[in-house]
Amino acid sequence: MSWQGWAALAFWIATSALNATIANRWGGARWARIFVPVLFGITLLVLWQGVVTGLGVSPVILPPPSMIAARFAESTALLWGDFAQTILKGALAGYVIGCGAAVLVAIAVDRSPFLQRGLLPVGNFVAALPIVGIAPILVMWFGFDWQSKAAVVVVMVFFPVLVNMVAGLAATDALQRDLMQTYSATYRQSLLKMRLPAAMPFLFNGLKIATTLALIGAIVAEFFGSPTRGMGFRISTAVGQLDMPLVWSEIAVAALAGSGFFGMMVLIEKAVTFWHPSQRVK
Amino acid sequence: EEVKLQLKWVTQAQFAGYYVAKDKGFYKEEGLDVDIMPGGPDISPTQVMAGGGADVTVDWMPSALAAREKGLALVNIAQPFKHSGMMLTCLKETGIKGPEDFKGKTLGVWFGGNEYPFLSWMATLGIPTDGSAEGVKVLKQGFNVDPLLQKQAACISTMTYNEYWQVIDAGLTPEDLVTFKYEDEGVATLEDGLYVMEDKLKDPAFKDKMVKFVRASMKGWKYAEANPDEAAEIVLENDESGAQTEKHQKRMMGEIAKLTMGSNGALDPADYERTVKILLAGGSDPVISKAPEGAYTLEITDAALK
Amino acid sequence: MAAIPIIEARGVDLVFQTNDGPVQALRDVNLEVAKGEFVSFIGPSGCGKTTFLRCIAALETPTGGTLKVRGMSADDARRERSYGYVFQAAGLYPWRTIAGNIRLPLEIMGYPKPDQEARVEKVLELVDLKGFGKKFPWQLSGGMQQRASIARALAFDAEILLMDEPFGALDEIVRDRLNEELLKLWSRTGKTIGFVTHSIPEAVYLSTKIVVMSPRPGRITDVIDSPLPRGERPLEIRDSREFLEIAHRVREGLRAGHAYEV
Amino acid sequence: MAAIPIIEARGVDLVFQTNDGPVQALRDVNLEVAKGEFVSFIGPSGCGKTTFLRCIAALETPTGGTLKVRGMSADDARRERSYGYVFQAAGLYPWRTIAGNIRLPLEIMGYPKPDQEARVEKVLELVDLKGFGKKFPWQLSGGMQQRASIARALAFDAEILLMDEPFGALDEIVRDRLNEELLKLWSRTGKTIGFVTHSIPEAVYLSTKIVVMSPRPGRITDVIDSPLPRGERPLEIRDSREFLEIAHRVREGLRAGHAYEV
Amino acid sequence: MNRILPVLTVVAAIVVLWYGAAVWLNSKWVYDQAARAGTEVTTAQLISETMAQERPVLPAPHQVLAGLWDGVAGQKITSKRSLVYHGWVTLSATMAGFVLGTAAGLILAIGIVHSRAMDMSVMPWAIASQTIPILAIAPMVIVVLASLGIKGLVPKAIIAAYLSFFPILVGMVKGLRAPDGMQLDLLRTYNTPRAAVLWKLRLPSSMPYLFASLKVGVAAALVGTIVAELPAGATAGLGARLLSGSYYGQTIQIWAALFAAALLAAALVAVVGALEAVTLKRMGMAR
Ligand SMILES: Nc1ncnc2c1ncn2[C@@H]1O[C@H](COP(=O)(O)OP(=O)(O)OP(=O)(O)O)[C@@H](O)[C@H]1O
Ligand SMILES: Nc1ncnc2c1ncn2[C@@H]1O[C@H](COP(=O)(O)OP(=O)(O)OP(=O)(O)O)[C@@H](O)[C@H]1O
Ligand SMILES: Cc1ncc(C[n+]2csc(CCO)c2C)c(N)n1
Ligand SMILES: [Mg+2]
Ligand SMILES: [Mg+2]
Repeated sequence: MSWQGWAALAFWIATSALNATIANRWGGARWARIFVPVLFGITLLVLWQGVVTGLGVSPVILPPPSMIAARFAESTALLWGDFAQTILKGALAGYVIGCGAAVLVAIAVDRSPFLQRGLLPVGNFVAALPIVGIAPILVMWFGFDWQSKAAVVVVMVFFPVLVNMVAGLAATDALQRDLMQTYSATYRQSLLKMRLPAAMPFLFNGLKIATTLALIGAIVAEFFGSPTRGMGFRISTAVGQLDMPLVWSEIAVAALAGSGFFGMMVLIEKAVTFWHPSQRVK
Repeated sequence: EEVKLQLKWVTQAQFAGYYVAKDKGFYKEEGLDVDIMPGGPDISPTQVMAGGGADVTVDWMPSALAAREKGLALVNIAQPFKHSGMMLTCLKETGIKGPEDFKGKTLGVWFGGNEYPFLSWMATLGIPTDGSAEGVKVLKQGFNVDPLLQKQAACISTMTYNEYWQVIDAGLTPEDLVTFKYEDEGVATLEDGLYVMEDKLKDPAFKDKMVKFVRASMKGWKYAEANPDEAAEIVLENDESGAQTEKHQKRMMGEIAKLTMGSNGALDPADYERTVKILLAGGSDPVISKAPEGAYTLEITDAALK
Repeated sequence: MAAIPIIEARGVDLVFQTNDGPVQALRDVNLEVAKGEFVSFIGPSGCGKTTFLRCIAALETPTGGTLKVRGMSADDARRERSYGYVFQAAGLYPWRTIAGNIRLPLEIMGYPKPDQEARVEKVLELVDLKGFGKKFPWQLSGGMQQRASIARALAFDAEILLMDEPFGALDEIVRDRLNEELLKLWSRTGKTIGFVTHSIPEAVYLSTKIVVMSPRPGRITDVIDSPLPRGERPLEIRDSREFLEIAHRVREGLRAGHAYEV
Repeated sequence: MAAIPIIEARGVDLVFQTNDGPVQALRDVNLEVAKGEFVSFIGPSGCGKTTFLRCIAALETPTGGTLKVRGMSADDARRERSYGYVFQAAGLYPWRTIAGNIRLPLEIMGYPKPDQEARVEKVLELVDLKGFGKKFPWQLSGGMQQRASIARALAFDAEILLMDEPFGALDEIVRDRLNEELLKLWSRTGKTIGFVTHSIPEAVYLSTKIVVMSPRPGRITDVIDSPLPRGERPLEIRDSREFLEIAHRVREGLRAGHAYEV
Repeated sequence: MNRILPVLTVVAAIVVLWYGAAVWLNSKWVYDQAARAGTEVTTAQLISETMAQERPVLPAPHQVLAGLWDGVAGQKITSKRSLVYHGWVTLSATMAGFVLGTAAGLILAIGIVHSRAMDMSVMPWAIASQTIPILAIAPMVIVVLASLGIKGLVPKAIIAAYLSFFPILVGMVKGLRAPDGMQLDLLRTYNTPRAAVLWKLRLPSSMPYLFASLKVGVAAALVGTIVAELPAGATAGLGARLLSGSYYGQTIQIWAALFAAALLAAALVAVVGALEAVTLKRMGMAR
C-alpha cells in the first residue's frame, strides 16, 4: 500500500478519537449532533479514497470518491430526473399506500380474533414473497412506468409495518386495558385513545425500516423493466457501460434521499412518542 | 493449467461449444482445467474481467469495444460466432411493416451493455430514441417476452435462437409477427467472441494457454454443430438450476449452429471493420467515438489453427 | 337500609391459576349493599379486597357463586357505564397530559366539549392539582399522580364509585380534606361507594358499612353497619364514643384475621 | 448526635425544566444527618420529598448547592454501593419472579450463590411473603408487591437505607409489625435510614430526627430531634406525653405548609 | 381446530378471489387468440382455457400447486429440478446470513445504546447503508469476493446479513432503551456495571422488540439470499430458479418457486414466533 493508504488510515484513527471526545464531552449540543456524523462520514470517504488510490484498485471495480463527485456534479440534471421518477413517484406512492394498508390490516387483525388467527399467518405468507420474484410479475401487471414500482414498494413495506403494528397494538398493559373496560369504552374508543397511542413506538419502528425498504424496492423493481429513466435503470445500464462513477452517484443520491427520509421519520417519531421512555432518557 | 471462463448469460445452448469441450475432455487433452462460470442479467462480463474474476470471457463486440474506450483494455482473441442472431420482433397487428413504421411506437430493448446494436441501428435510421413524437419510445425490456404478449410494446428484442421461440411457444404464430434481423438490415455487429485483458497477453505462458483453450473450444463448437442433440443434452446436464427444457435447448442448438457455421474461430477483419463502422455511425452519441486500436489479435487463432 | 340491594354477592369464589398451582383469592363471599351506601373494605394485605372490587366491576369473573349489580350481571352493569374506578396504582396514560387523562372518560362517554373543560377544571381543583393540567404524568410526584387518578374517576357521573386505596399516598391533611370532600360528594349525589382502605379511622369516618376481610382464602369475617349519622360528618366525630367503639371492633376483626399469621 | 455528618446538604436547589416552564422542586435545602440516624421526611404531597431522596442517592443532580454523602459526592457514594433504595412504586421487574427480583441486587453485587438463597429466604420471611417467591409480580396484591420491594432493599448490606413511603399500601397491623422489625434491624445494624412517610405517628415512632417540608418550592420548615430513646421502642410509647408533643409539633408544621393552599 | 378453521376460511376466500382474477387476467390472451383465429369463445371455453394456459398472466391455484407438488415430491430431492434441493441451498445461506446479521445488529445496537459517539456517528451511516440498492451492489460484491476466491454460501450469507442486520439494529436500539426511569434508577442505586444493566434489565425488557425485529430480519435475510442468488451465476437456489423461470417465461415455475420461498419464509417466521412464545412464557410475560 502506498502513502495515500497509510495517510488515510492515520486520518481515520485521528478523527475517530476526536469524535469520541466530542461525543462524550459535548454530546448533547446541537453542533455536535451534526458535526460528529459528518466527520465520521468524511472519515469514511477519506479512507475510501486512500485505500482505492493506495491499492490501485481499478475504477471499473470501485471508483474513488473524487471521481464520483466529479461525475455527480456534471450530471445533476440526469440525477434529478431519475430521482423524481424513482423516489418521488414510485417509492413515495408505494410507501404511503403500503404503510397505510399495513396499519389498517393490523387494526383489522387486532379487532377480530378470527382474522388474527386466519389472516396473520396467511398475511405473513403473502408478504414473505420475495420481491425479486414478484417484481417481474408486478411489472407485467402494472406496466413499465412508476405504478409497478409503487406496487413493489407496497408489497415490500407491508410486512415490517404489519408485524410491528400488531406487536404495538398488543403493547398495552393490563391496568390500561382495565381502565377502558370500566368505562365500557367501545372498541373504536379504546383503539383511538389507548391502543393506537401505545402502538406508536412500535409503529415508528416499522415506518423507519420501511423508508429504506421503499427505496430499495423502487430501485430494484426497475431492474425488471422500466422506461429509460429512473435510478435503477440508470444503475443497471451504467454498470453495463462500466460507468461506475455514475453508478455510485446514483447510489449517493439513494443514500442521501434515504437518510433524509429516515431522518424525517425520526423527527415525526420524536414529536409523536415524546412520552415513551426511550425518548425521555437523555 | 486452470482457465476461468465467464459466460455472458445463463447456461444454455448458446454456449454449447464450451460445455461440449469440457464434457468430451477436449480441454483435458490440452492439459487444461476449465471452470465455466455462468452469467446472468446482473453479471457484466466486463466487470468480472476488470475485477480479475476470470481469465477469458464471452462477450459481444459492441460492449467490449465500449469498455475498451472506458479504459478496460479487452482484446478479442477468437470469434466462434460468424453471424448475428439479434432481431426485433413486432406484432403484425400494430401495423408495422418496415423500419419507417417505428415512429411513435414502443420498442423493448435490452440494456446492460446489449443496447448498443439497437442504438446504432436507430442512429443509422435517423430515428430519435427519446420518446418524442417523431421518435420511438424505448422500454427497458426485462428478462422475457411478456411485453410483447401483454402488448405493452409493439416490438421487442429477440434472439433467433431463444426469445423468438418463446414467443412462438406462447401461442403466437410466425404469421402474427414481423421480424427485423440486424443482419438483414445491414447493422449486424459481432456477437459471442472470446475476450481477454490486453496486459495479460504479454505473458507468453498465458498466450500459450489461450491457444490451447481456443483450439479445444473450437473443437467443441464443431462437435456441437455436428451433433446438436447430444450437445443440447450436455448443456442440460450442466444446468444447475434445472430450469431448461430439452425441447427448447435442442431447438436453440439448431439455431446456434447456423450462427457458428462458417467460422473457424478466427476473427474476420472485414467483420470487425463493419462492426466498428456501425458503432461509429451513432449520430450525436455514438457508441464509440474513434476507431479502436489493438482491439483484436489474430495471433492466438493463427497459432491454434496451425 | 332495607332498600333494593345494588350489589349482591352470593357465595362468590375466585381461584387464580398460576404457574405455581391454584390460588384461592376469594371463598364464599356474601354481601349485600343497598343503593347509596358507602361501604369500606378493610383487611390485611393480600386478602382479596382488590380482587373483590374487580369482580364487582366485572374486571374479574368469579369462578363460583353469583354476583348481581343493579339487578343485572356485573358485566351488563359495566356496559351501562355504572362504574367509576380508582385503581390501586395511578395508571395514567403517559401520552396524555393530566387534563387529558381526566378528560379521557368524558370523551369516551360523549360529554359535550365545554362541559368537559368545566368538569376537568372542577375536579382538578377538588384534588388540589390546579395548574398541573398541562403537565405529563411522569412530571408529577407519586401522590399527585394518585390524586389525578381520583380526579379522573370523579369527573363523570357513575352510579357506583369503586376506589382501591385512593388516599394511600397522601399526607394526613390532604387526606382529611379529601375525605370531607368525598363525603360531601357522596351525600350530594347519592352514589354508592365501594372503598378499600388500610386506615381504620378512615373506614369508620366515611362508611355506612364496614366489611372486614381475612386472608387466604379471602373471606368476609365481619360486616359492621355504622350507627354514625349519614350525610355531613364533622372531623371531630372521630373522637366520639361510638366512633371509637366501631374502630375497636374493626381492629379486633383485623387482628383476628392476622392471628394465625403473626 | 455530634458525630461526623454522613449526609450534608448545603443550600441544595433543584429546578426541573418542563414543557410548561421550569418547576422549582427544591429551594435552599440545608440538612445534616449523623451516621446511624433514622431521619423521617414528612410533608404535603408534591413538596419534594422524593426529589430530595433521589438527590441523596445521586439519581437526580441538584442544580445548586452542595451535597456530600459519607464525606464524598453523592455519586461517589453511589459508586461505593452505599444505598439501599425502596421506591415509592414497587418497580419490580415483571419478567422475574419475586425471589428473582429480590435476588437481583445480590447477583449484581456478587454475593455467593448459597448466601443469595439464604438471604432471599430470610427477607421473604421478614416481610411475610414466605411461599410467594415463585410468583410473578402481577400475581401479587399491591401491598404484597410493596413488601417485595422492601425485601429487595433489605436483602443486601447497604450503609444507607432510603425508603420512599414503603408502608403506604399496608394495613395498620402489618405496618406496626414492619415498623418494629425495621427498628430492630436499624439498631442491630447501625444503618443510617432516610424514610419518607405521610403518617405522623409512624414518623415520630421511628425517627431520631424528623424533617418537615413545605411545598413549592420544596423547603425544610422544621427539623425535630426526637427526645425518645434510641434502640427498642415499645409500640405503647405512642401514648406517651413526649410522643404526643412531637406529633403535635409535626402536625402544626405540616398544617403551616398547607396553610396558603387550603 | 380453533386455529385451523380461520386459516382455512381465509385461504378459501383467497383461492376464490384468485380463480376469479386468473380468469379475468388471462382472458385477454384467450380473446386475442380467438380474434387472431377469427373465432368466438363461449364462457365455458373461456373459463377452461384461462385455467390451463402454459404461460398465463396469473396461473390458477391448482396449476401452482401442481408445479409445487412436482417440484417437491415429483423429483428425487437431490435432483436439480427438486424444489427441496433448491430450498435447502437457499435456506442454508439464509440461516448463515441471519445469524451473522442478527449478531451484527445486536452488537451495533448495544454499542449505540452505550456509546454516545457510536450513536451519533454509526446510526446515520447504518441508515445510509440500507439505502444502497442491494441488487446494484450484489453483483459487485459477488464479483469481488469471487476474485478473492470466496464463492458459494459465504457471499450470499454476507448479502443476507447486510439486509437483515438493519431491522434488528433499529428494533433493538429502541428495545434496549425501553426500560423506564425507575427500572434504570434501581440499578443505579446498586451501582450496577453496564454489562449487568444490559443483561438484567435492557435485554429482558427489549424482548418484545427483539422478536418483532427477528421476524422482519429473518424474512429480510431470505430476500437477501434470493437477491444474491440472481447474479451468482444463476446456479442453484430458489433465486436462481425464479430467475430462470422468469427468463424463459415459465410463469408456473416462477410461482412455484415463489411459493416455495414464501413457505420457507413463513416457516422461519413461525419458528421465531414459537421461540417468542416460549421465551415470553418463561419470563412470565405471556398473556
Ligand atoms: N421529572 C420531573 N419533571 C418535572 N417536574 C417534576 C419531575 N419530578 C417531580 N417533579 C415536580 O417536583 C415536585 C416535587 O416532586 P416530588 O416527587 O419530589 O414530591 P413528593 O414530595 O415526593 O410528593 P408525594 O408525596 O406526592 O410523592 C412536584 O411538584 C413535581 O411536579
Ligand atoms: N392475576 C393474579 N394471578 C394470581 N394470583 C393473583 C392475581 N391477582 C391477585 N392474586 C392473588 O390473590 C390474592 C388477593 O389479591 P388482592 O390483590 O385482591 O389483595 P388485596 O386485598 O387487594 O391486597 P393489598 O391490600 O395488598 O392490595 C393474593 O394472594 C394475590 O397473590
Ligand atoms: C435483462 C436482459 N438483458 C440482456 C439480455 C440480452 N442477452 C444477454 S445474453 C443473450 C443471448 C440470448 O439468450 C441475450 C439476448 C437479456 N436477454 N435480458
Ligand atoms: Mg389491593
Ligand atoms: Mg414522592
